[in-house]
Amino acid sequence: MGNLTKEQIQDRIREEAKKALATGEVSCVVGWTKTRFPDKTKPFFAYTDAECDLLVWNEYCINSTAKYALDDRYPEQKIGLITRGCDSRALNRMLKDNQLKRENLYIIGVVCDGKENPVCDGCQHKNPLTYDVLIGEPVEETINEKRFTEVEAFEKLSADEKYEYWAKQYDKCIHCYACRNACPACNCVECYADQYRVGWQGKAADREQNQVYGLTRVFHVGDRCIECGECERVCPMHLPIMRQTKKMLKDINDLFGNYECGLPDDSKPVLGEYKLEDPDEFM
Amino acid sequence: MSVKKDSSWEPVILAFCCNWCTYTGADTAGLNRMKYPENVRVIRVPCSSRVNPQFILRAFQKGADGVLVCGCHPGDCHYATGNYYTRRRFMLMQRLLEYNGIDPKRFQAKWISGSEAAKFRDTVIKVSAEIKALGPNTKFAEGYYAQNEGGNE
Amino acid sequence: MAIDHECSCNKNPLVPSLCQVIDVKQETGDVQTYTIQTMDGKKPFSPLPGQLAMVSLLGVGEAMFSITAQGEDYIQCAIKRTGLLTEAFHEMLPGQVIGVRGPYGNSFPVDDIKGKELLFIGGGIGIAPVRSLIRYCLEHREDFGHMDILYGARSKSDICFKEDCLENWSKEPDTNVYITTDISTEDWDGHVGFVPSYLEELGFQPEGKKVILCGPPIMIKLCSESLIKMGFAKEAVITTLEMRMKCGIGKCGRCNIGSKYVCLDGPVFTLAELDELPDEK
Amino acid sequence: MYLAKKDLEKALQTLSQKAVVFAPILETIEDKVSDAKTVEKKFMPYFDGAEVALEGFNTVKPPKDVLFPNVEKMYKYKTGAGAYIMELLPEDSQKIIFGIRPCDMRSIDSMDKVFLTKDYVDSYYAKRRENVTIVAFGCLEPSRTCFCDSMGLDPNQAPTADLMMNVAADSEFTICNDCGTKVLTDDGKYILTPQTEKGKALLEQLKELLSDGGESYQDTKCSLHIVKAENLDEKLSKMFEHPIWEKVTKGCIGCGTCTFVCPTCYCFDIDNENHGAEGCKYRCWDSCMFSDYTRMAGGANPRPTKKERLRNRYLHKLEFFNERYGETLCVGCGRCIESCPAHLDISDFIEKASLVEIDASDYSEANYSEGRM
Amino acid sequence: MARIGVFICHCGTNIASVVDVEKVAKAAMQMPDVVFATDYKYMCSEPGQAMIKEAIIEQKLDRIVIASCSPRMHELTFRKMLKGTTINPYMLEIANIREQCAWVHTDREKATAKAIGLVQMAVAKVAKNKPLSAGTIPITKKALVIGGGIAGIQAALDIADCGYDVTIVEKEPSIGGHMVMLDKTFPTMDCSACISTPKMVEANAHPNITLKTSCEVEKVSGYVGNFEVTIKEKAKYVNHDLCTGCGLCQTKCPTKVTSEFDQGMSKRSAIYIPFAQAVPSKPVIDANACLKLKDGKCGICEKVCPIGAINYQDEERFTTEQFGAIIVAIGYELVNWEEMYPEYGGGKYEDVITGLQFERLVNASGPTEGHILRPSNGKEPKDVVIIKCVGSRDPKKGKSYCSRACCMASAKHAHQILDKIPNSRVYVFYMDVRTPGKGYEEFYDNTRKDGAQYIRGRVSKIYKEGSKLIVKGEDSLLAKPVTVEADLVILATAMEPASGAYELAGKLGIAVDGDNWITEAHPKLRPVETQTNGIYLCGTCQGPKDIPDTVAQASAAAVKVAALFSHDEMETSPMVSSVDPDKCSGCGFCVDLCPYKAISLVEYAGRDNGRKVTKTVAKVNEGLCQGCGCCNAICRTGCIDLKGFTNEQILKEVDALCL
Repeated sequence: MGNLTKEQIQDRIREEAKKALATGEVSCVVGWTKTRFPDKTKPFFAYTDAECDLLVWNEYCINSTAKYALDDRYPEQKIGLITRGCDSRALNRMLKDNQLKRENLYIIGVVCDGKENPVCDGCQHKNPLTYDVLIGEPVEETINEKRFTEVEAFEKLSADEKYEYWAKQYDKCIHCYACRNACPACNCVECYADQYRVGWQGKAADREQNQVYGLTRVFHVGDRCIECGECERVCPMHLPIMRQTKKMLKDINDLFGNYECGLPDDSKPVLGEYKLEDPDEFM
Repeated sequence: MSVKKDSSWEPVILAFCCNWCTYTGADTAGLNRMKYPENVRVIRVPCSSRVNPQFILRAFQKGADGVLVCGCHPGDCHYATGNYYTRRRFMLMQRLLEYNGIDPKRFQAKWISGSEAAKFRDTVIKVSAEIKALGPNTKFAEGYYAQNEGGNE
Repeated sequence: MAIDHECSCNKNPLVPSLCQVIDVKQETGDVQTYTIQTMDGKKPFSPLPGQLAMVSLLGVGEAMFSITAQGEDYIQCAIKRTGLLTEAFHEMLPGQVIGVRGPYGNSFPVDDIKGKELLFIGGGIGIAPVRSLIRYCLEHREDFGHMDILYGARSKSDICFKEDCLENWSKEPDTNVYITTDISTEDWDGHVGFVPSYLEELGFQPEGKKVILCGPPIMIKLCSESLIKMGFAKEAVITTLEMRMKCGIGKCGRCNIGSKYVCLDGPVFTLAELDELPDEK
Repeated sequence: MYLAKKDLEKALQTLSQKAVVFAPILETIEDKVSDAKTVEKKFMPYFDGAEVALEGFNTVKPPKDVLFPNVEKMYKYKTGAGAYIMELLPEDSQKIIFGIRPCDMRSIDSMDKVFLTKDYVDSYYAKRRENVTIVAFGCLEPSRTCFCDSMGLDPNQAPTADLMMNVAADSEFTICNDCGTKVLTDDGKYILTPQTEKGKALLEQLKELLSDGGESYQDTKCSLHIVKAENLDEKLSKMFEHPIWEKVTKGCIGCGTCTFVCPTCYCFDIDNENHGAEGCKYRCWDSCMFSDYTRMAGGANPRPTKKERLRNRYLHKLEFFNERYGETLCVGCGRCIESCPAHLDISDFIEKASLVEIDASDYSEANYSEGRM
Repeated sequence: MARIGVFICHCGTNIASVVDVEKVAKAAMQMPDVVFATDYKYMCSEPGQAMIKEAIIEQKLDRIVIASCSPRMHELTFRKMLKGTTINPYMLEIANIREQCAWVHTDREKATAKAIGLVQMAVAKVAKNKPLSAGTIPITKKALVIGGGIAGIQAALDIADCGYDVTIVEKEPSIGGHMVMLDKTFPTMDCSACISTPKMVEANAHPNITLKTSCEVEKVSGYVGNFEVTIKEKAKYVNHDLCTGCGLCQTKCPTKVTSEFDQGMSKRSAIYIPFAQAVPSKPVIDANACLKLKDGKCGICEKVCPIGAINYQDEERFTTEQFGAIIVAIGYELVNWEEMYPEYGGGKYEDVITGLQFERLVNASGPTEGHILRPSNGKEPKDVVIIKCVGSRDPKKGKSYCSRACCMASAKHAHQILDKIPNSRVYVFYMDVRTPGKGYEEFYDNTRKDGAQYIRGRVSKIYKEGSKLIVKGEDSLLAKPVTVEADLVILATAMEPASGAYELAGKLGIAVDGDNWITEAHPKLRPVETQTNGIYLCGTCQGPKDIPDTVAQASAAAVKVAALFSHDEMETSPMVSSVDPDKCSGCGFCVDLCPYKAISLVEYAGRDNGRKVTKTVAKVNEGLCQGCGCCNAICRTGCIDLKGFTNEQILKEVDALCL
């Protein structure tokens, strides 16, 4: 965060947003604005200078801005995005998946100072990794020693305990697909779950369907998860969704070597490549 | 065939077998009149890499008691590299299922070549016995028949 | 809470009754007409012209179709192949058991148009609902004035209900039939051109005339413009709408345009009524 | 008539003998790997030892599924040889919804209108509705997102409930340790007022636990007071193409959260589940926020983006339903405001729509953001 | 809805003795969409097929299930049968109730239940089958042969003789490969050069053959019938269009370097024709040796060239050409024995040579004009040791496989030494003597009669004592150590794949085994095809072999190519993947995954939010796709689907089996 206060960052965000709009190349800047509740902000699209002055920066700016870039995959003008570390990893993920073109984005990076969001405690990359302009001094990256402790503890439970736990969780699920719609790794044009004719799954929300959806989701995003925690944050029923995804990430790390998504490297999703020397348990 | 829980219970085990190795191996087992339990049913796929993990979830959801995925040995894939992806996919799958309370024995993968008829038979015998010992899969299976009578709720 | 059972159908409106397809007729490459009867050989119900039936292919799905004709002991639906479900419908052969519920929707305002001259305009499969009304009018020929039928299809082979369109109707008293095709083919010596332009070419007089207009959205749009140019009042132009429907009884929510449900309040609307609705067609 | 708070459990037990009693119950899910256990308040069948929480905030999910379950089997069928269709109606068992809030009661009124009027009566809903008795509970402390009184409701009164239940006017309150909200002290009492024959019958069952007298507490006010134009529905009917839609729908992520937590959302989908030649047709909740909701067989979609979809949702709540049934479909329960992942706020929209000029060619958030928050 | 007919085969008593076929047929009638079910003694027989055809007409069937033997057995038979009916050949599924039911079970009741289950699965699948038709793709009737050794030459000649154009790409300046280096060929002892050089000349002269020497394959795209190959032509610095091959430059060149052709046993100039009979017989400049190219000095060749064919500015050139088929004939190399066997001196003793070096030594056009002389002192050796299996059959130090040709080559060498050097003694250390070929055993016998001493055992050490090489080994038959004082040691070194085989296989999208030998499609039945349609192989790139086998394989590969070229277009398998471009998000995951490089990202006019846009989506090249379905399982949207094994079909199969 360097030496900027929250207010200073907010001022810089407004300033940079106005600058971006002034170039005429950027149609709007996506950030956050206040709501009627002091502890909630909402995603906000500033099109004018006056609207730029409504952009805010505080510890409640928790919604990811990155996914909004997918609303218009073929924009006529650039889209400006205020991005924190997690947002920029999300953007990297989408750029790598050919979902966005870098030239369509104007990225205002902000070194994140942590939010009122439990997932931020384990954040390893508070610095934006991709940006056009950066606000704040990059801070030292941290390693989250506890990245998989919860998963490890859960693995130790008995099969029935595990099942019981998840069954109760999935009983709560209401099939709202907020986890999917918020996830930066979910970028299908039409989700498999919406293809009722093919019959991947039914539309009814019952435990089995929810389990199938939950596990399928893990498989679909597991090797692309940037660990932003949006899925869990948006879940209206408070399902511990990250606990599933992290299991896959942990196994990937254990089996195929260190793996983290959304970094600006050229690694491919784990399920899209192989090594001859991968462990083999199926002999 | 909705009778699932009485004493004569036989598990339903699905085996996804690649056309070039394991399906051939299963045919060879037939040619050699090897005997194995009836409860394993083979679904033929071109390559083990065709098997989408969602098929396995679906099988459990629809009441399968066990699922096997079989293909060529790594390096012998008819399509050169398919089974390397299979290997990654299903190692993760097995662990994820276990994490959700499903015994890893219920989902297994095995490399069985076209000439390994005996291995096919032995695998089927072993998996069948293991799943029989585990009993019916209740954890993922939908309760279609249970709910069917008496309308809703 | 005591519930006053005022259901118009006197039974569970969401459960279809078993019926069978007794005849399948290939109209065009992708349209088939099905003649439907109850299992004991009766008419499933007596629809008014323009009404809809929910046809259910058990185990596959159900969809709403306009009833294109009815007889003593049958109703007919014409189905165009557009997706997976209709593809499954197209595999039906006589003897196929299906579920049918209905009739749904309002109908063409038969009383309003009584005594009037009528201009029917249909395009493609859009002739299906119009046909039910044409047949009604022909059955009650003395109640209606002069009738003009304008129908357009892509080519000759795409003309639905060929017997009616190309032969029967033109033989009816005081009835003119105009057929046009979008493209010229060797087997077609009639008019070639799109319906809206043919309409302008024919130049009907608006006085005392009601128009029944059905077809693809773009055709409806262009024809409406032409009709208004020709001096027709919006109240005099009657058309039908299409939306995705599930329940058919105005409950499930999806077929609304504004506060109207197409399945219940429609599918028949006048242009004047449509003007009142949000532009979401 | 009043019921002492200490007798509440007995009352529920009594009622449970003749009916399934759905009451707001705290359900705890233990997490064996961390201390964080989750406590969820939801309407579920009462059982001995259940932790009933009448007071406190309303449930995350409304009790609408008692009448309109998430998944409801409609009929069984068999294809091919020996084809049949067999209607599956809900069982004829009595249910009581106990402790529903005025907003949720109003939402049931709306659902009654949908499912029981306008030519067709929905047999499934009707069957359930007949067998349900509703005991409403006047709110004590609304949550911060509650704005039912702005929508014309009274958080103290549910006039259409079979039985109205309020705390006594002379009640004393404490602050609950767990939820931090105002609750009745243990020696408090609930005033019961029957409003229908069903309600009277219920009181009859409880008569041994009841005592005469007592005034009911009627002073609860909503926490959120919003500006709402008198004739908002009419105004909105002229705003279909208004630029406001572009802006207010931008943040939406297109999930179904608002729909599924909404007490008045009643849209459903119909699908089938096959088992060989047999199968059943069921209906399940659907959301107009989903892209496949209106997508037609050929792929065309009259509501292609979230702008059209969210507009339809808001207008359905605030305009279309009024036009069709004469009342607003938003009851001001505030659930969607609390749950929305993108922190969209229908009350915020109501205010803005009430304030904007109908024929404005431009809409800027900046003009409407001050003086309201 | 579908109208399915189910036909249960008794297979005589093969199925019917264990499975109650009538009961299966009865049960099938209850399955969804089944309108007809029956059983019959032999479905594959003519009356059986006639019955099916009749039922198709009478019952208006639109798809059928046949419960019989394995689909691997008769699927094609029944598809062919359907060709003559109203049903598309792909509206068929086979329930395997013989190999996977009747033959492996004994309990009649359970086996019948399983058979019903299998039929149920097939019925569920077939209901979702779609008519498929094989597409056709045009064929470019021009073959590319990679490698100009005897395999490549033979294949090229055979194809060319069928009237098709062939291009041979050879990385060396001359074609000929290893065979022209050899002196004699076993067992007939014909002069190797005498039989191979005419072939080289013929190839050069053949109107249908284009030789591209000093060339390598850079890039391959496309698919059977339509390969697009980029060929890199290395800089030769000599304009071969002008050059007459007079050889003057070669004689005047002041720089001398080791000759590759003579296996390092002689020198050549920096501008050189690799060997006397080289084809083309025109020189190239070795840029690593040439003084002009290295330092800008010299330039003599340019001065002496009477027609100005020398061009020091010459550069690599890339050309792209279309080919319909490719034959891989890149041959072998000898293992680097020096590294593998330091105990044999690791290359520091001049008189320890490889068999190939011996070939040059004994060859009349070789460095010694055919006299067998010790490289160290030019004297005739008297005691010669031949060590076999140097690098072969030695998984610890070398390769695990047998190099096949060396037993005979060693026998030949022994024979040549005994023949050319009177009173010489030849000791052959061997592990086994393998002579499986016509006249081979007789040749070996004769060599022993000539006096070659065969000692069974490995040589453990070679060292020098004075001018002699002391060869220590063990006679494992007598179980006692053996020491031979030798003048010359010849190592029968193992063959290994040519360097670059792995990379080339990658470019071609074909497989190699663990040793980098190129893998044939089937070891028995498709020995000259690779797994990629339209790419064939022959000669030692597939595995060690001798000349007769190589030539036989070359002709076999040529026939495959000629068979392909005998059609103007070819049918493609319709069971390939296809993409629904409207659903595809263009993530490109499948592109990298495809082992056949059959998927690429293309532009597509689609819609986004109801607006027309140009999207990037995946597209399958149906000519390249082999139908493995690997891409299907990785596509999260499920928008790439394998025809004949669609997601919907497999899901239905799963559902049906779980009933």
